[in-house]
Amino acid sequence: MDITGAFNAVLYFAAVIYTFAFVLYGVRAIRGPTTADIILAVDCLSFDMAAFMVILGIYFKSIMLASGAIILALWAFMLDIYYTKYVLYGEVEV
Amino acid sequence: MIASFFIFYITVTLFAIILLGIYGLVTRSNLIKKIIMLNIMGDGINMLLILIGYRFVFPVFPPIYEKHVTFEEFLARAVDPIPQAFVLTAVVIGMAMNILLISYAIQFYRLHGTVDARDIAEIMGGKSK
Amino acid sequence: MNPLKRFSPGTFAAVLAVYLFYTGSVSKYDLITGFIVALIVSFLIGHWLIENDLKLLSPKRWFYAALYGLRYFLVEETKTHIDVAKRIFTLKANPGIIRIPLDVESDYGKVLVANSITNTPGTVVIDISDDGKWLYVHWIDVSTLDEEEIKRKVIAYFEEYAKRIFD
Amino acid sequence: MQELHLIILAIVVSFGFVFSYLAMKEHDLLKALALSSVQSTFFALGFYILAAPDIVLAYLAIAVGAYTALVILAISKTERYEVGE
Amino acid sequence: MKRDVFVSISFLMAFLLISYAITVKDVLGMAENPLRPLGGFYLRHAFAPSNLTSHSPEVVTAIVWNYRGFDTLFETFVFFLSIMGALSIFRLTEEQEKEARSLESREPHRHMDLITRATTKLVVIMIVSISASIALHGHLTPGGGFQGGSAMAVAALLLFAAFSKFTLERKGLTLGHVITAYAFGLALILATAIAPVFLYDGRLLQINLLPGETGLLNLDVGEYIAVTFGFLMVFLVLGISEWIFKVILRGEIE
Repeated sequence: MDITGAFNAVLYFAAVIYTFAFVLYGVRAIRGPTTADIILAVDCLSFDMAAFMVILGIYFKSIMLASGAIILALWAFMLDIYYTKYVLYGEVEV
Repeated sequence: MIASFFIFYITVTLFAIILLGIYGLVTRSNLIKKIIMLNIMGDGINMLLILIGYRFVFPVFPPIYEKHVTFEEFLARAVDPIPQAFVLTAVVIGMAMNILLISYAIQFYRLHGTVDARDIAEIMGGKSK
Repeated sequence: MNPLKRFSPGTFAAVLAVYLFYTGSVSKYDLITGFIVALIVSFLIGHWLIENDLKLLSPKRWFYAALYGLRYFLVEETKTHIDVAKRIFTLKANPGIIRIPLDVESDYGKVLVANSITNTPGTVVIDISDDGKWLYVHWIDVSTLDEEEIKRKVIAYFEEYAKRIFD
Repeated sequence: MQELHLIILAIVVSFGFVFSYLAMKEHDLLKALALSSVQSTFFALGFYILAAPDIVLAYLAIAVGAYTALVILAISKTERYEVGE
Repeated sequence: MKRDVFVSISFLMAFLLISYAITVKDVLGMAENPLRPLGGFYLRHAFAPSNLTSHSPEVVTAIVWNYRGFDTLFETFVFFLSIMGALSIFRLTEEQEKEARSLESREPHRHMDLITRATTKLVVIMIVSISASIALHGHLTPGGGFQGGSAMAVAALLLFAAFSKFTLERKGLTLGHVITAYAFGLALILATAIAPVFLYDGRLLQINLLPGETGLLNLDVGEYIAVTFGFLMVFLVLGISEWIFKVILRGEIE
């Protein structure tokens, strides 16, 4: 079997699975009864998005486009910390 | 054929997002909410500008010259760099505008205890509806 | 504080490594700019990230870290995944929050233990006490309340390795 | 091949529309901010598909990072709930 | 109520009109998207071997700082003005500042727990070196001064949230130092913009007279410093607690 074809098939499969995961996280983000649920959904969505970006980068054979993924994974961390601090203390900085 | 359908779908949805942003900006009365909607509108506009500069060819290149492609191929496949430069400026200016608007809102809340546009109209002597 | 005392070779190496990794190329320009950036960062906040650089040089710690990684990702993850998958199908769960004493001294050791616990399915670290001596863990199956037993079941071998790697 | 880009872009834009509508309807500002940051994340993917890595870097840092922090700060200093009609 | 109906109907009309214009008339020219002539010019000349070159394979940075350099220069000043506006809104007189300091000393340090702090240290180091990489490689790979600066600002925000503001102020990140660093960044940009006039008898911002890629690199680094410390300044001022401001401003209102 052609190795490139098999590789492409795996990539397609992964992309479809990730799109499905977006939908599931999206449902949680829409329905989530508390704000914490929404934030958790946003967090997971961001990390999934980062992985999806890397997959697309492999598919387009362009390493330049993969730099955004690392950044996105780091920024989601910051979003969580800010939300947590707001819930814990009511005041973000200080 | 199917490609042109998707192009039209994307463009129309982007316009819908822009109009939604304007609608929220007009009808919501909380100032912070207005700022959020303003940003959504700005995002839609930025995306539309980038889409106008996009090329519908398959291996599409970002406007960065890499050594392993020939110059002719690069010219044939790279997207238009001008909208990207515009949008880069717009994103940063948008953030500067956000800083200014949010500091206005916070200071107004400190002085008068409200960020609701209707209450602001009353405080400033106008008539609220 | 004496600026020379602040300098930390460990931070220098870490910053240079991340810089080159992100850039994705090793040319003369990259090496020079990366060197300058790493120098600035490690002089400004070097002592703050890594307190004792000598620990980085010990090969025993690196060996244990590699061993821990292998054992954790190959053995423990598989075991707990199978366990939780079984619980999903049989609907047997007895969730609750427990308190676990910690013996590790260093901060990074505590972080390693806490993150290892959170990463295995079924257990989530909720809080750590202010002095860093107690972990509060949500556990899917509170089968026992005995402290030793809990420690053996939840922490397993994480703490021994954390002590060997970081203390 | 070309269609794949456009399909992903269509999905991204649809998600963006849905989440911006929800953000408009939400009265809890913190939830609205979280929903609008979902929209920002999807738009970042959209910029990425549109071959604009420069914009992706700037947009991610600003729209997901700094802007969110700034608005959370503003919410913590003012009111969390929007007064209804 | 009546107003809402009017607004909704007018928006629906606008939407239908735009949809008609796009789908039937194709006003944006999306159906087949050729490269526009000006874009082609920039693509062709940004890294050409002969004249009109800006020595940069990254065409966006070349446009932003070289072909449309004045635009970006004034954009930097717009950014500067907005930050100065925010600072002047939150300004305090000298006595008020002293009062704020004394009130702040009584406030608890709300830092987060041990795990978050230790993780934040690692993440911050990563963000700092990545942002430096983005900024210094602005003219070779995607990135540039703005991107790196905003990334670095996010690192500072993380530090603010995980540790407390007072911890950083004790370590020397006070408002005075931050303003000094911001001024340094702006000075670097201005010096690079003016340098060709004195050194090579050129025009203002004619940075391709400078040897190699020095001009682009300098502008990127200056922008990096300026954007980082500009954001940081705003967040340092916004970080003062709300009750302190209420105590201080009460005297002013009454």
